[in-house]
Amino acid sequence: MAILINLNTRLLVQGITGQQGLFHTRQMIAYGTNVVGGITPGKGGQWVEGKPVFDTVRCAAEATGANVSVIYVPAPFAADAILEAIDAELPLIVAITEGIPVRDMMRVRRALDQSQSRLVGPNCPGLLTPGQSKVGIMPGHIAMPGSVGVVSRSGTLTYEAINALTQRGIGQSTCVGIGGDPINGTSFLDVLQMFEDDPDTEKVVLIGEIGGTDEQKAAEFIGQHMTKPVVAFIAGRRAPEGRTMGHAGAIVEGGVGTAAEKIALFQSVGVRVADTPEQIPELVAS
Amino acid sequence: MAILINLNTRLLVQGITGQQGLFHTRQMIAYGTNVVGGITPGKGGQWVEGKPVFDTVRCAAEATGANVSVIYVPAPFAADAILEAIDAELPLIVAITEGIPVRDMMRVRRALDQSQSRLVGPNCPGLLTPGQSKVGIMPGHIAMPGSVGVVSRSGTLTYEAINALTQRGIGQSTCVGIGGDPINGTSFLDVLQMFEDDPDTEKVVLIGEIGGTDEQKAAEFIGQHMTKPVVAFIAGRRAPEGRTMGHAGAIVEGGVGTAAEKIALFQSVGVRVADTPEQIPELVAS
Amino acid sequence: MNLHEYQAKSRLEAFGIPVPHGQVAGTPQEARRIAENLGGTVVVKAQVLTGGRGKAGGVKLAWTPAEAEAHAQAILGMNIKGHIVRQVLVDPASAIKQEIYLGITNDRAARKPVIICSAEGGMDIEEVNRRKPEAIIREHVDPLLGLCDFQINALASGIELPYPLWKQFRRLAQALYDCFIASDATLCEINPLAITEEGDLLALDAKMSIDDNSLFRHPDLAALRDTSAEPEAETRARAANLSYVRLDGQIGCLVNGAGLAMATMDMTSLYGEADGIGPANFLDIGGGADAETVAAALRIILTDPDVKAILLNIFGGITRADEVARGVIQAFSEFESDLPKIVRLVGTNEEEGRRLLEEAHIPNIITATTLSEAARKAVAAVKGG
Amino acid sequence: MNLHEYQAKSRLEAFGIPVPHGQVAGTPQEARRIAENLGGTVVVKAQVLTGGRGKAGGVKLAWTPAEAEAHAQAILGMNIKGHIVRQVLVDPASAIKQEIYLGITNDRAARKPVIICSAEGGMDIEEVNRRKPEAIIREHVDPLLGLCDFQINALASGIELPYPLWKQFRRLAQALYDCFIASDATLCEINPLAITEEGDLLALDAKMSIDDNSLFRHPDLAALRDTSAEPEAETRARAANLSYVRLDGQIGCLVNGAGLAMATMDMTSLYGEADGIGPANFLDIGGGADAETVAAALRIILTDPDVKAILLNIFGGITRADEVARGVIQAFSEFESDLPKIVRLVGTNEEEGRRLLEEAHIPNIITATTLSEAARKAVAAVKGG
Repeated sequence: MAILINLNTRLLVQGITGQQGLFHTRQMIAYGTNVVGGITPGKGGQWVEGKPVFDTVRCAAEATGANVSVIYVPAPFAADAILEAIDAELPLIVAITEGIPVRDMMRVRRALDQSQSRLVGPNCPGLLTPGQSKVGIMPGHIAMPGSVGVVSRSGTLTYEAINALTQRGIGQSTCVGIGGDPINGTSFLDVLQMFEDDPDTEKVVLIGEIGGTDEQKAAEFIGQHMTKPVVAFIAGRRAPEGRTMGHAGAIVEGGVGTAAEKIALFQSVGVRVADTPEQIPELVAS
Repeated sequence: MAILINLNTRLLVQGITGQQGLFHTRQMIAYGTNVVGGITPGKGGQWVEGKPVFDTVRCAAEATGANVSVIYVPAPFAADAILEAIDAELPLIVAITEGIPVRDMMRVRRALDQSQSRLVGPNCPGLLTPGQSKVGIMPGHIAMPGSVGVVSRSGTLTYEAINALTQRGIGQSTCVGIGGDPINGTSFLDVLQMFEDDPDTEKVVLIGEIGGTDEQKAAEFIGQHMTKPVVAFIAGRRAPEGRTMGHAGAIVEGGVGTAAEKIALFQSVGVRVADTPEQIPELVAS
Repeated sequence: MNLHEYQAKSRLEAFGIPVPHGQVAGTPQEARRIAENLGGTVVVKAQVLTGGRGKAGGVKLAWTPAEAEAHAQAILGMNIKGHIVRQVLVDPASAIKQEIYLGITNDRAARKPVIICSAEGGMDIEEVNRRKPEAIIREHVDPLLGLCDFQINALASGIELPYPLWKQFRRLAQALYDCFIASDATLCEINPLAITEEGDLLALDAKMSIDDNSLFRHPDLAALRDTSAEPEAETRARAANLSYVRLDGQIGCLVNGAGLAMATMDMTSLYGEADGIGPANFLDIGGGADAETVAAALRIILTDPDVKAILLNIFGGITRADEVARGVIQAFSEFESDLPKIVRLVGTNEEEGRRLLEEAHIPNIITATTLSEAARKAVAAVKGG
Repeated sequence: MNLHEYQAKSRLEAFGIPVPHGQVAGTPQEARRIAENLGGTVVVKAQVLTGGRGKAGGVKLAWTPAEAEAHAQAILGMNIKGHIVRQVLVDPASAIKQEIYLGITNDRAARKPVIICSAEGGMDIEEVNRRKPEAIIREHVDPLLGLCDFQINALASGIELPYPLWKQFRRLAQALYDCFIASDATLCEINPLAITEEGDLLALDAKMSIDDNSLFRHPDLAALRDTSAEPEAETRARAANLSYVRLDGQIGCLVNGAGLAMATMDMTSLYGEADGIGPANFLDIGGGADAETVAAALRIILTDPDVKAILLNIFGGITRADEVARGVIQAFSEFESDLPKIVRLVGTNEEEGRRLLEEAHIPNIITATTLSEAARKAVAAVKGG
């Protein structure tokens, strides 16, 4: 079962002939993901790694019966690529691209609201259901199948957490990177609900950051609706106030969204918060 | 009961201080419609015919508990007025204004699709539930309460039909002018469904025109879903092909939407079609 | 409102679409001078607001300035489907590899603009649609999102446009959409859109129609209207905000509302056809017309020599019967007319309207209560007159 | 990226918003000449990318050109919150009846732009929000529909703007929104927006911030960036597409990913705080960084004299560990450095990366497996060094 992706995932790669797209298509295939084709406008008819390339998502989806698309298209063209996947009515779209302008994402978000598609990302590492399917850029070998759901706003920090779990022999049901951008497709809340509903998930690890209010909403949801135990880690405890730390999402706005505030909220609803990434598996196991 | 408007209608008038707005506000009040206020940006705080004027629909709706708005605003500002009524979440909006540019109505239509509001019009005479409420510009004295629902794309031709019915002693449940513009809020189909569901309506009169495909869809719906008898009249039997006859809607496009085609379709689903407006009550009565 | 080819092309160019740099001539001599300035082969093209000018001989290739002059001579003054040619466009001729079609119009049923593309350019797109519908690629545009690049890619892929042209094509299609939206157009069509021997895209011919309802915000476009080709009565009707179409009968109709005006035409045809009598026009004075508008409408009807009777059918809603009566009185105080005037005045303020008309004592007024009665009386008046 | 007041005002003016016609001076003499040309009273305003310049004495009224020169003399070179004033704007002073606030920014939670208006202009809007929140009127804008006139009416009504100004205000607010969207701004603020004694609206001061991610499509805006006020290392970091913030510790951090970079800072602080040791910087090389980017990052860290140890923490996903290793080798082949280098390299292509580093024999490399281990070793290296 797991959530979002599994052995039934039939994946399209938008931007399959680009450097990143090609590299990670190989990685995903090597992991066992069922990549059924790719899209690069103007390169329709070519073949990459034994997979057909199409000019448009609609043609690709019709020809392959794909149900997920992953986007490696550069930022200036990424919003258009997401809109194309929405237009082709793909149920799940995973946008890896970072640096998409806010204005573009506001438009995408409105189009999304009127569609049946779910977007994960952008600016995210994608999804990994260990042993079944990998969509995005997470290094597959650090994960192992199990029953802990992982959800994170961060990219590499997610790997850190997954790696720490695996090192301690704790496997994962699905790992979800929701991305660090201020406007994205899927929130902590969405994923927590899915984990709560997923029979294969027993516990959840949530990796948050300073800035924004997503963690606060997640804490509220956990307090009211989650029956499964949640362990959290929040990055940016020592960040100086008012400076942007890389992520568009990771800015402390006038006292809203500090690490201390988020940690306190999580603890108030029974979530145990780790001090170091290595502490996460200890809390999960205990 | 009737449909759309009744004794519980609490009406706002957008453009209440304009010439048309003021004239018809008086007419509506005289008919007994419960006009609860009006909107003219910049004239908030004034009073018209004993009704308070507001700067914005949101303020007006909050202050008065209105559930319907009627729009008499000139064409250049009418789309904005409809968008404002949608934004204020009024369940029913009736736009009388004619001559709204198509591009404006395409935007309005998309906003409407994402809302819970129903728009009747634009370029329509409005609604009349005889003896209860009148919203728009229909002359009230030509109607009488009864059980025939009237729906029409035309303005004055609707009055013709209502008048003919009343002259023969046949009353109406509700009269609905959906307007003749190519992009409007409510279709024949919507109103037919409402009449079919309305216990106060026993028979339906539909007034169509040449051009477009709304009558064809109505005929299909009647054939499949209507149990109540329908009488139709189609204007433009003698219109020369390819010339626009006034209404943006009333153009015969390459054989699509001729009167002959529409009449044949109606007859094929058991709708009796009148040759003259005066014949309508005869067919209804028989 | 339709634009001439040269007007449409100049507007497309303002949005960044490449067009041939021709000029418009009103005389053969001007055409010659333009051809001399352009050098090389030119095309001389009739500027008329109707299709089929190619078949009518309104488009000619000229290898020399003298030939251009001769062609202009032949084309200027030509009558193409009732339109007199008063100007020709002299364009440089281009070496062409392929002709494609690209157009945007509104899809009424979908309530959205639709962009249409076909590898079969240079001919009527309706004809292509009949003959080879699979050659036509369509993309509906969300009017709030605008035309997306992926949709243009779908067009390019669908017509198998050579890949090196895609970037140019994207820019051009976006420009066409921008022009369509910014102009409140109901049609923006490039046909043919040429792929030149040099591998560039070039809009060889263009059509644009503008939404009449939008002209209040486009004074620049409104100023482009060419009234020289249309009947004077239609020009005057538009100026007075009337919807007027001349027909070939004898009964001058003045009605409020398009539906009622059509029904009025239908009724006069129905009762008159046995005697060859019918409506002389479609005339809708619109909603909320005032006395001045009604007077303007009557003036137009009264200047039509074929009119033998006037049928005034007003069902007041937003239009008030008393205002209409005032207009009628005003018009007949200017024009003496003995024509029979069948007047049917019902609805809002009808009593006041009828009272005003009675007090004005206009000659030969015949009143009617129902539409059928009015139509029958009008037919009878023409027969009797 | 923030614009200077004079840059923001010139951009607003391009969109049709009335602004005072002042000019920028880099010297007191220039300021005097501008004041002479303008005539009358002028305001001399420090151009710095930080707030609070009024309180710092960076804004002064001058009744004569000589006074303008003297004020410019005093203001130029001033240090306002770490920003050195290098330019002053000399604006004509206006007679003002009322000052209001009008701004647009993105509401993250609502995922929409929000336009904010207040009758209490001329002061910090956050301050107004604390003191008198009901004085602030907000309208969220649907990014697909754009700002509607009715929303502007709601603002005008909410702040009780005198009715004769509504039309002007609608035009101005629409222009501000157009500017916000066309500039990919994250903030467009006019504060104060003055109502002059003549009854006109005039943007006396303006702030604009541009979405850095959008600069690829705004070369004109990107060219406005003033790097004179920021540390050179930040300018260089941006040029290399790095996210870099200088801090006051001793451990130079080079990490891929903002979250991991923050966690790395947190860990070095956690283990080092007892000894006063912490991160010298936040540095995220981003996703998919290549060898050249890594080298550029190391060069920036190596030129910081406070750095006593380097912590390289890479968890490869889209960034490939072998590419990072190549960057490290490239940087240290240019700069000889004896500093301890704690290297943690895991994830995509980690074996290849480790192999490359080993073969390069860079001096003083300390490897680590976990983040905590790396952080502890870095702290130990600084203590020991």
